[in-house]
Amino acid sequence: MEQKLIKKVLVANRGEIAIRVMRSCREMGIETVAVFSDADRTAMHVRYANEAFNIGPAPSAESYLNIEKIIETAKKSGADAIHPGYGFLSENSTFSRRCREAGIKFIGPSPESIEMMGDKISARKKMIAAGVPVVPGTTEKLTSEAKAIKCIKEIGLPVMIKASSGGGGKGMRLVKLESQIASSLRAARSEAKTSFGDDALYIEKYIDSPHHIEFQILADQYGNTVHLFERECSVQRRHQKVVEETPSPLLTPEVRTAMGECAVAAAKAANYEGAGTIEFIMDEQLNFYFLEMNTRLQVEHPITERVVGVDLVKEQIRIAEGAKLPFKQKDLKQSGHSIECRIIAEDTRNNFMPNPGTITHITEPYGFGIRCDSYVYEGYTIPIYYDSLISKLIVWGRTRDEAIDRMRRALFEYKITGVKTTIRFLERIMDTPDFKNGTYNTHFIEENSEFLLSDGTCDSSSEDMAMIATFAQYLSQFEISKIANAAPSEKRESNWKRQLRKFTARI
Amino acid sequence: MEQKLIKKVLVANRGEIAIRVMRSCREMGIETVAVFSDADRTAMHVRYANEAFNIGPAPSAESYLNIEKIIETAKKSGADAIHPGYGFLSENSTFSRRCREAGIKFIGPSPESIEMMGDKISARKKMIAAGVPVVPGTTEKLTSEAKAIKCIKEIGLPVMIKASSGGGGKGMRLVKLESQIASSLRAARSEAKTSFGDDALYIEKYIDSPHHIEFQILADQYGNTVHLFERECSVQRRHQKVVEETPSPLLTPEVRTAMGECAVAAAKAANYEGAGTIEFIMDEQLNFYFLEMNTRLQVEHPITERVVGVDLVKEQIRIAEGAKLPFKQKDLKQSGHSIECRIIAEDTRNNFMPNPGTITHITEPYGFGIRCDSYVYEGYTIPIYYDSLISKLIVWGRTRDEAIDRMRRALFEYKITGVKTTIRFLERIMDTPDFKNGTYNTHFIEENSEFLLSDGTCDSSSEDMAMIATFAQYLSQFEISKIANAAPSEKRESNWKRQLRKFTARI
Amino acid sequence: MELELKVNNRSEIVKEVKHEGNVLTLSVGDKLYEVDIVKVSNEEFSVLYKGKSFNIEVIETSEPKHYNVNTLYFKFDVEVIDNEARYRQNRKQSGPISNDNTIRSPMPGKVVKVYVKPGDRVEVGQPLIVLSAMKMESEFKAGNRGIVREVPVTEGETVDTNQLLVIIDEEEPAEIS
Amino acid sequence: MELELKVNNRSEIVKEVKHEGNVLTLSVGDKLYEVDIVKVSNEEFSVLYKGKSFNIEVIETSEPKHYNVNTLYFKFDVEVIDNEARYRQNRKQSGPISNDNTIRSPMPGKVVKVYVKPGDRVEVGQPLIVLSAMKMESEFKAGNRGIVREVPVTEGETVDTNQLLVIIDEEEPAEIS
Repeated sequence: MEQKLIKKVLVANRGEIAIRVMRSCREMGIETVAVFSDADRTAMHVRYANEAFNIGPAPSAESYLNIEKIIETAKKSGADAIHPGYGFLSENSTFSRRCREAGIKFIGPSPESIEMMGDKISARKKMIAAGVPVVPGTTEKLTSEAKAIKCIKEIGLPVMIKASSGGGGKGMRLVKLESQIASSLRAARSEAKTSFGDDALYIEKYIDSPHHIEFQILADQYGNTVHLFERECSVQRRHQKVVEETPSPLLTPEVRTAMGECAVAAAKAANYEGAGTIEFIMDEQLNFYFLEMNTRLQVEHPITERVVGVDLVKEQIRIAEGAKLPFKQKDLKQSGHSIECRIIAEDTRNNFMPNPGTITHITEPYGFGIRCDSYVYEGYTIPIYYDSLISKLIVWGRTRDEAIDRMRRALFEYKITGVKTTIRFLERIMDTPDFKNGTYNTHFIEENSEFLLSDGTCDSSSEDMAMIATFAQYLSQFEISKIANAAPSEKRESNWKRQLRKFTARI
Repeated sequence: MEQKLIKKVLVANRGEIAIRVMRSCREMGIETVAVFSDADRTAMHVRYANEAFNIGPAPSAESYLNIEKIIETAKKSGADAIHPGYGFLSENSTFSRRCREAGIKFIGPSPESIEMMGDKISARKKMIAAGVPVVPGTTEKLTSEAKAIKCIKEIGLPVMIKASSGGGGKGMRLVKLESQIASSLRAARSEAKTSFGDDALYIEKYIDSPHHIEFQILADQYGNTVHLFERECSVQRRHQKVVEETPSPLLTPEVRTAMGECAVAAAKAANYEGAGTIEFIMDEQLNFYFLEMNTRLQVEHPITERVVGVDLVKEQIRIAEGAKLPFKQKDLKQSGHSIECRIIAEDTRNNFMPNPGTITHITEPYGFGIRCDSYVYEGYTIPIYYDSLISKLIVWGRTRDEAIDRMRRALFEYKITGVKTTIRFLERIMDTPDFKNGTYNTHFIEENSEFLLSDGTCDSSSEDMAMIATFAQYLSQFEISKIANAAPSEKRESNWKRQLRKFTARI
Repeated sequence: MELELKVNNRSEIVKEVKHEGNVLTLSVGDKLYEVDIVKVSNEEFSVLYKGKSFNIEVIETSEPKHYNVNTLYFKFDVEVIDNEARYRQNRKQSGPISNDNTIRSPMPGKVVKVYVKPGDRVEVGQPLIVLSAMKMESEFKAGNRGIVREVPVTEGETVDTNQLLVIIDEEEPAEIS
Repeated sequence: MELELKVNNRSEIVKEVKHEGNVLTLSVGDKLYEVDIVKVSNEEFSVLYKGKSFNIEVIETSEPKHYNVNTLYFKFDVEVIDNEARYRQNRKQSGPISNDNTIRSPMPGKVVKVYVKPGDRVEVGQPLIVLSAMKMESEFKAGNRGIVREVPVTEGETVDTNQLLVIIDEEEPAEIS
């Protein structure tokens, strides 16, 4: 394959990820093209790009998911490649195929790889063939009770019995004790028969306190594949990741090596090109099983960038250009510890309801070891049509303890007003003993919800301060004459200052 | 010595460094006390600290240099340590001594170390004794021409002949050729006689195209001393550093090791405690000579933090607490490349005149590999009394080339309005061939001044865009009725929105 | 200057005693405070009280005389009580302003589905309307049995926080058969 | 709507042709532009022109109808020319507004030294006044021989940009002896 330098990239996305991709393009001297819906004319990615084109109405289906309109815009603007970001069309094999047909490089895997890993059953078979462990279970229908008991003994307790034709929890039984096997099998079969008219069962290992651990991989067009170590993603709420960290406090060097090798084997089996993620589920005994592959950049990719020192978007683009990977597995090392917190516009006190609105004021954290990938600005109205993620806060520390201390400091500095956010909730996570000790699994938020949602104790002196400031605000509106100016050197005022004065009449 | 944990730190400084110190304190769970002059009531360090006290009028001599007032404030607030930052009282041995007398830990070296290294002649003698190379030269007065010629031959050309009692350039002669020696000696003697009534001379090696390279050191109270590698500080304007980077593009591993060993020897000779910097001057042949020691944190310390992965302020505090260094020399490594640009409020087109004023708008750069240590905020008025440094932009890259690309991207994103800054000038430095190639010395800015201060070519279409936007601004003020609102979901307006509307009437 | 302020069901008279430069002396109820207070931006104050540094945001809300006040760790709703507010409060106590039979949108969003129209009879738990915001759909169900009186929104319409979606006229619960 | 604008000694008539939603069609001199323009904050515009994305700041200055306009790489002073501006410009051309004998502060700062008082005779190059700002001192010297007419500042006073510091009444240069 020959190398062909990319000169202009259309970013088929919005929000923080569109800007994150454009930043790497700009560093590489590559021009960027933004696309936007009617709801996004004032969005930051439109302002950051070299070029920007409207691709349709606010609903995603009519704009950010409109394949033909995006291909047409890429041609019109002369873009020679498309970066899909995450979400939207990033794992859409039709889109990858349409790019190929249109002679535009899709920065990501081939449609064939996407399809293979997108179908859970074909992916599972492929992984078994490649020697990657999957959650143990039967792959054929079980109709005889004897055979089912044999299977359960092979897999080992606890197991989950599921109806082959089932869904929605019907015909499902969790079996933890040997004495429950026979009765559970019978109950499941009867329920399956009643619900689906088919009493065939299926048995899968039940992972009790699972950890969600994923491995970042990079593969070039020549079959060279490396992993960039793991990300611990077990802090989840309703299967949405909330906090991620690397290294995982759980892994041993041996298990890490074994998982990394499996991740590379999985990517090779998928004939993979570009950046991808192999998700594993892990039990308390550090047994790990392939869960699925995400054939795109992950939201949480920055923690890997920080600890391994590689700009993943740049590598994606170089791979798409036909370059060979610039490093081998042995060149890659984890250095220090990184944590990401997702700042989401939602009301944690009202069942985490999304909370779109207009941003009135932002103070972002800064200093050593802080990265903030955001896309909102003061005066910006978050549209109701898209994801409620507004910012990702990433910290680095020499040790895990230092990273946690730094995250607490950064969250303390982070102020967003106008919409409700998860900042305070994330601060509580950093204070939770299970998190501080690194002894948590995917049940973490559920198990700690009382602590996480509790208020601090508020004394009356805080109330008094709130009243004093309100009094001062009221005063400043009615007693303009009483302005005491804190800055000593302003004698003459510019128009701007006069304008501002209306709002910042100092009391 | 026993360890004594610090619980509350008074930061005897202002601006970005005060905030930088407080950030590390916050991460360590240490309370902070700010001090401020009458001109700094609204400064960010006052708002960031847990406590804040006024220490006097705007001029530094009456506030930030007022030792007794600061000691008194430390006692009043119950601070058990004082961090001096850089500048102000940071290298003042009287202050270090007063802290000791008052039973407050000075986070820095002993008054004796400060005095020893503060006096150039005693420092030079100490260094010679410790085997650290100093700029070759005579240390005694030369009155005989024969002896002077002998000295010059020993030192080797080029040399600088200086009047022993001299100053201000009088009696000074640069000698590059052997044929000039005799006549230059005579001229210098005669001029010295006329000017100072003393014809004694002094001869020093002349470093032609010098590089300014410094080494960061850390020393605990038990004599353990390490260096954290070099910083290349040769991009200077009128002896003020403008851009710093690490590693230096000039050094070889062998020279780096040799310099590091000298830096450690220098610190040990000074009986040093805390963080300090050994400044060297280096010629094109990589000969290096001790210049001076800075007995405090440097402005440019963040590039070391990024490449070595150590929070220097935290180490300063731990050393002050009596902890042993947590690492040995062999544990420390340079990883990747880091560059710092100093953003200064000055008018580069008007002879770099300071340009204080009110900040109307800031957009700070963000993303992978970016750190920004700033202290200004929108609406803040930079006082005329203090330093004009408003922000330090620090980037990291896997390679030097990537760091430069990233710095260009970050400077592109950085927007400050209200005061004139050096941002555009720094962007030109990143584009200068001598900088990009890493082939520069302290003459860099002087030699490239034409390129650095030239305008880009501006075509009439940029002018047209400027006129169109001005037209739109004018329009938006007079035709309020024509407001076309870009955000689609705003039906009902809050008071806030109505207020804002006055200013952001969209056209 | 004197003002009655209410926060967390606590009402206090806040009264200015002295105001010199940045230094404001005032009483909050029977407590006396001397604070150094300065407005650093439109809605933000820096307050020094006995040396402690506080940053407090005071943000106007869409309701007049109601402020959202954010200190470091706490959020307060502070209300300025004057004659008008007292009047409104008295009214509020005598008659319900919202009940289970009036459904309002808890956030800005888009109406994606309207299941009912005025005159429809609805049972407890029957879906009435579906709202979508930021990739999340919320279904609103009837809390009581009744007849739909009003549905002032249509499918596809965007709505703001607190906008009226459905009103139901309650009927007596039916006997359980 | 029509306006005469001046930038870099170039004057053009800018005229609105059509304005629909965000799309503004206008002529700049004899060139026609169709731009998608929206104000994103008080002083900042996002402009899309033929697909290219521009961010342009338009900042009012202390001089009425003068704007500082910042595009990505260029800073412009744009002036709105109307009858008032034309009048002022004509005046400016006929008589000097500043000359070497009037010294104004180029930046905000503090007067640290005043060497002269009204009535003093000064020679070319003689120090008149020292200004300090941000740790840097600037000495202002006489550009011509003359008599000091006015020194409207005193030592220790803070001054703003463009504030008058010294006025000198020029004398004929003395013969060089």
